[in-house]
Amino acid sequence: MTEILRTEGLSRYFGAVTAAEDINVTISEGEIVGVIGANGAGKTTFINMVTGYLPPSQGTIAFDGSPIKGMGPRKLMRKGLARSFQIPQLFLELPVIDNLAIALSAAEHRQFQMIRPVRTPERIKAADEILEQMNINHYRDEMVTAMPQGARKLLDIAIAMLGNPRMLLLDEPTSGVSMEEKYTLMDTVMEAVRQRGLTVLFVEHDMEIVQRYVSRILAFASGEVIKDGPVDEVLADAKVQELVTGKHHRTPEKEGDA
Amino acid sequence: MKLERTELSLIGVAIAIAILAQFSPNWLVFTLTLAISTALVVMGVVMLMRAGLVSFGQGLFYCLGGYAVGLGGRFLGITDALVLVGLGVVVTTVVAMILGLLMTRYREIFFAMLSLAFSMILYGILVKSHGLGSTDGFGVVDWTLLGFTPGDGQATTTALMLALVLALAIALFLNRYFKSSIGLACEAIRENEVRVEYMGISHRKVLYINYVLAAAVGSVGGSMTALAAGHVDPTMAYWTISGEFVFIAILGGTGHVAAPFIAALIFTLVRTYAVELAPNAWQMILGIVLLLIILFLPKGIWSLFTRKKGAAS
Amino acid sequence: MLTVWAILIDGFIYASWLFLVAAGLTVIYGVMRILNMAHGSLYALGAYAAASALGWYYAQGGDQLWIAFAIIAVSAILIGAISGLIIERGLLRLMYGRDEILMLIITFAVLLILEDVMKLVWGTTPYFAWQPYAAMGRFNIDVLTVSQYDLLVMALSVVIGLGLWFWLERTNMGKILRSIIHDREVSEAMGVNVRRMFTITFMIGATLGAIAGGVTAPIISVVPGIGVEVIVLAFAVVVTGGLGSITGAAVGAVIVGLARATSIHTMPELELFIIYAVMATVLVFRPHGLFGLAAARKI
Amino acid sequence: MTTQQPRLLKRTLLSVALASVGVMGLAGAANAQDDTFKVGFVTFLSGGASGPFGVPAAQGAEIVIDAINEGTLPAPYDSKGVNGLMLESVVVDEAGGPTKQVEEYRNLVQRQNVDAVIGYISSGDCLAIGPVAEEMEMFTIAFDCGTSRLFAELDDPQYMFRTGLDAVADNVGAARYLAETRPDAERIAGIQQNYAWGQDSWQDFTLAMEQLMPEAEIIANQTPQIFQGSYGTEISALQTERPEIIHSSMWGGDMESFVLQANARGLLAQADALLTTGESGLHRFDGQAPNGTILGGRGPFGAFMPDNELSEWFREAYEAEHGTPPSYPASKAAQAILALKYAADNSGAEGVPSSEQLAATLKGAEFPSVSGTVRMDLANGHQAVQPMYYGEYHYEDGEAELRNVRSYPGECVSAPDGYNAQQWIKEGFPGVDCD
Repeated sequence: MTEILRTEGLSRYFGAVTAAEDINVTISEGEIVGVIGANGAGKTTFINMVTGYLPPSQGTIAFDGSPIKGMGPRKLMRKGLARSFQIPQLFLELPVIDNLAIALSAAEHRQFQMIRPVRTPERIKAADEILEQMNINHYRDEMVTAMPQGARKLLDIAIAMLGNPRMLLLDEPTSGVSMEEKYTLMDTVMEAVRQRGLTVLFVEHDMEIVQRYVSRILAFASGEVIKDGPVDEVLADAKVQELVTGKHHRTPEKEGDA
Repeated sequence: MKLERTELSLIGVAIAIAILAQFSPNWLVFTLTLAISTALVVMGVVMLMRAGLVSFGQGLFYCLGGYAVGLGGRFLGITDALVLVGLGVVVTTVVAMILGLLMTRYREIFFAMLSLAFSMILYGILVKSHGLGSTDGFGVVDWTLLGFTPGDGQATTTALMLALVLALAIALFLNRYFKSSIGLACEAIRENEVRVEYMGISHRKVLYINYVLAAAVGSVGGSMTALAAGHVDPTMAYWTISGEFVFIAILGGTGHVAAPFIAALIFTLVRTYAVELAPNAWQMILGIVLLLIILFLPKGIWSLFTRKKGAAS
Repeated sequence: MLTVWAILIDGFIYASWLFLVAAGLTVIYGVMRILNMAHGSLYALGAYAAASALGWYYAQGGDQLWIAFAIIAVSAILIGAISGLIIERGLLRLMYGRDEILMLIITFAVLLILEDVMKLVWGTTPYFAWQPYAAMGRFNIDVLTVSQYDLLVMALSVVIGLGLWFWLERTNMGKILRSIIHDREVSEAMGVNVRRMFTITFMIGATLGAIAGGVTAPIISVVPGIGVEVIVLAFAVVVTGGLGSITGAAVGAVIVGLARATSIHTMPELELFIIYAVMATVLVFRPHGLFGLAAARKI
Repeated sequence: MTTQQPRLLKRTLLSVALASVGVMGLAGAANAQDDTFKVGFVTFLSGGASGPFGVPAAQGAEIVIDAINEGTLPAPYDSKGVNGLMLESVVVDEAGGPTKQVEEYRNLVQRQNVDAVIGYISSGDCLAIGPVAEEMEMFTIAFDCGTSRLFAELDDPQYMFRTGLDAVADNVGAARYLAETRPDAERIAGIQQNYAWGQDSWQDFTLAMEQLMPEAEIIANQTPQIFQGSYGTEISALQTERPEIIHSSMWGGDMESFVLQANARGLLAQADALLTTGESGLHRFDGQAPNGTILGGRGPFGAFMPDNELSEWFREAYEAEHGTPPSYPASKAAQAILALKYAADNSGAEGVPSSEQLAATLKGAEFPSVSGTVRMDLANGHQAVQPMYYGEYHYEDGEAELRNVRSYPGECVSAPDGYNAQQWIKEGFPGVDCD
């Protein structure tokens, strides 16, 4: 399998605070990797650095063999690196269809077109397809504000996938979603991912979800990767149990068990 | 190219106005010309508002357009109105392309204040230009239109026709622009810049293009005002004038390309009547009207003409 | 050398006046996120109230300086607090939660209304309450003279600045206000009566504006329109310093004051640009003003 | 908001808009009544110029208009009405800048159907209105604006008149007064509001000084912003230059504020102030200007009005109504109304005189006014020639008066036709007649 993402010595400091320290990770094409860790362990910082939102203090990042450090989200998206957000980043006051149409026009490099409407028949068709796949097609003409959290998460991920990425980073795709919905949501997402053959790295607190969908885990604590390996091996690790999962593979998390 | 309903209505209204103008008293024609010119500048404010930016300095471009007409006629000997308007657009575009590099870095109140600062700097330069009449300004030369010289009493109507044609062209363009990729990208930036970047769209570039276009549109408004009123002066760049444009933009709302025109006309009529009926309290009347609009029609007058679900709440 | 002294003295006198004018604006913005365009009208209201009260006092044959000062203080505080209360309770309260820019336009409407209200109440004839200013006397530095009234304004400005700092940093209410500034929703959830705090803040901000007008009244001829003239000035100072920061307003006032004095003494032709030039320059290098902080989006 | 409300509002708004356009259209078609003469009076009712200029002017005009309609003016204006017609005025606020004024002017002429327009304090407004008046062929009198460009830029005026002097006269007169009363002064400074009026005034004054007092040195000029109010820094800057004379064209509240501050700071003890519009503060300074401060009133207006029947009547009537003597803007407004009455009464028209008849009558006319006899001699009979007055402020026992008043005939302070004013001064006042 070919390597798609590699970080070496990646670190980030906020003043005296260390948010990420010496992260060395290599991910191969087609892998589905789970990222676990307590709050503040550096997971989101890691994603933010990889996707260009936060400049790293030290270290290097390579995507598809070429260095990408210093590139912003826009360039990285063009290279095939997309992400979703813990808090869905959507255009709340615009209809769902337009949220997708804008993404599609950007994917076509036609974001500066002034005369042609953004809602071309082709784009509407493509949007309808992904809405259907994500199972949120009934919100098509609603404002995003009318959507519940789970649907927003799906829309957020759908937008990320419209850029035809090769790798997708999902930041807590199930946070804020009720227990019952989580599996449906993840099933929908993972099905879409599989169809597109994407490499996925996702942050998740729920160990059952992690176990169910990933083949490999990165365990974060205090800004460092304390364990990297196959699911069973990582979850069995004493240090991971102590610092991340707790004894019963459960996180001391705010959502609890609905 | 197939025309959609809004476009047909816009063309229809323009033709109707052009016909009615032949039978209207001169003052109404003049007021209408000024209202249309004002609406063009307001259109620029609306373009920026759709991208989440509020300019308290759109008077800068209004004034540049006006002075281009004044100076072009006086020092370059240009008399053709279209060439003068074009000159304004060129000058304004150049200035906006330079300022835009800086302005697109700012948001919210800082954008508002910085745009105000640049407008006031132009005001200051013009006030200091004793040769251009300082605050008194100067008269615009008699102009022609494509070789036609408007005779006595025809100038007002000719100005209206020119304003109508230009405004119609701009309105048709903007109607499409607002629904285009870049138009929606502007709204997307207002909503969420982070997502826009993650979509692979440069928000700076989108804002930049939008800013320059808004400036050019504002310049046309300034040029038309100068051609109609026959006089330019630095007040055009003073911040209260820019404030008036924002006032009208909010009055109309950003929902539709026709909103600024309706708002500008209502604003002009309200002000004219207020000045006439209560010469000592017209500002108060304007203020109260504005408050009522904000209170009862938070999306502007245009929301009366739409029935979007939940839009009024 | 004389010019250097003159620049320093004039710069700081003007700066303290600017700070008085801008302080209320920045307090209201800091807590309430409202850029109050009607602040200039409150300044004018204070000036009119003080000038007409002083006029009445001197028409009665009064000649006590301290009573005159008491009259300025009482009339400005009364009119500032009352109009602040009316504007906040009667209007702004209905509009909370609207967009920042829309709030600005709302206060612009208030400005338009107040301009005419003042004209209806006080007419258009200038009010001229020169007595306290003249009575304070002056002292000389070579040919240069300094009005002792100006020094008093400077002292008042320092007192108000320190008072605001103490209020926000050292009192219980200041703590609550800072929590509101930091996160309105959270403090609301913790049981803070945000609305009451808003009323108090707006009244204090409005009163500060009125006081600035009140102490300026004896220096100038109070005419319609003086409010509009100070708004942009106050805005420029506050934006230069960083919106919502008291320290910022003070530093902004000093920078603008000194820059302006330097220009008037050395290049009077540039005076018209100087404030905008200072503001634009600061914003180019510090996009949120000297003491302003960028708010990051949560993702 | 319920759904009914917007629909109701929409309907109301639409009908209001339609109705108003309809009414306005009708109003445009309707003719004015035959037994009244309608005049538009444009003056500042809001903003900084309203208090010292705009409102007193409106009051002065109102008093004269009322007296005209009652027939209580002294001779030769003792007939009732103008040309037998009731005089009705429509007052419009001059605030808002030239573009808005052009719009209001058109409204006055075409919607309100006025028969004449009198107004304009701001020079910018005058310059913008001039060509429009000519285009619309409407008899128009500028009563106060002072720009010398008005008739320089208006080729062959037919309908535009000015019954006041231009600012050149103010400043040439000021220089003459200095040359006569303070011939030894060497260090001259100035402070002007930073806009056209201030710049023009200072330019004309310094040019005239070069001619009349070549020994004197112009050492500094401060240009504070209009309506700035506090002039502490400018006063310091002037003090460090140690002037003997300070020329200022500031007006209204700004002028009063400056005098108050400069006096309290001792600047006016170090130097004499010459205030070209100082007359409007004569009864307001309350001793806050030192005795000997030189005041001008833009001609024979306000306290400079010569004693004649008209001026005595006006002074009394104004004081009875408003409690203070009329200041110069009030007199100038009164003069413009009198000019209108003169033109109407002598037009020989039946009923409402046309603009052509009014213009033909006023052109080159000589008519009695509150300021003495006004000769419309310049700009081909469209611009008044009047003497310029300066005097010194004197305050004693609560009474203010003017002393050492000197007058300069019109030919002494105004450029003859065919001369650009600045050129005229630079060439050493060719054709000047000061006797």
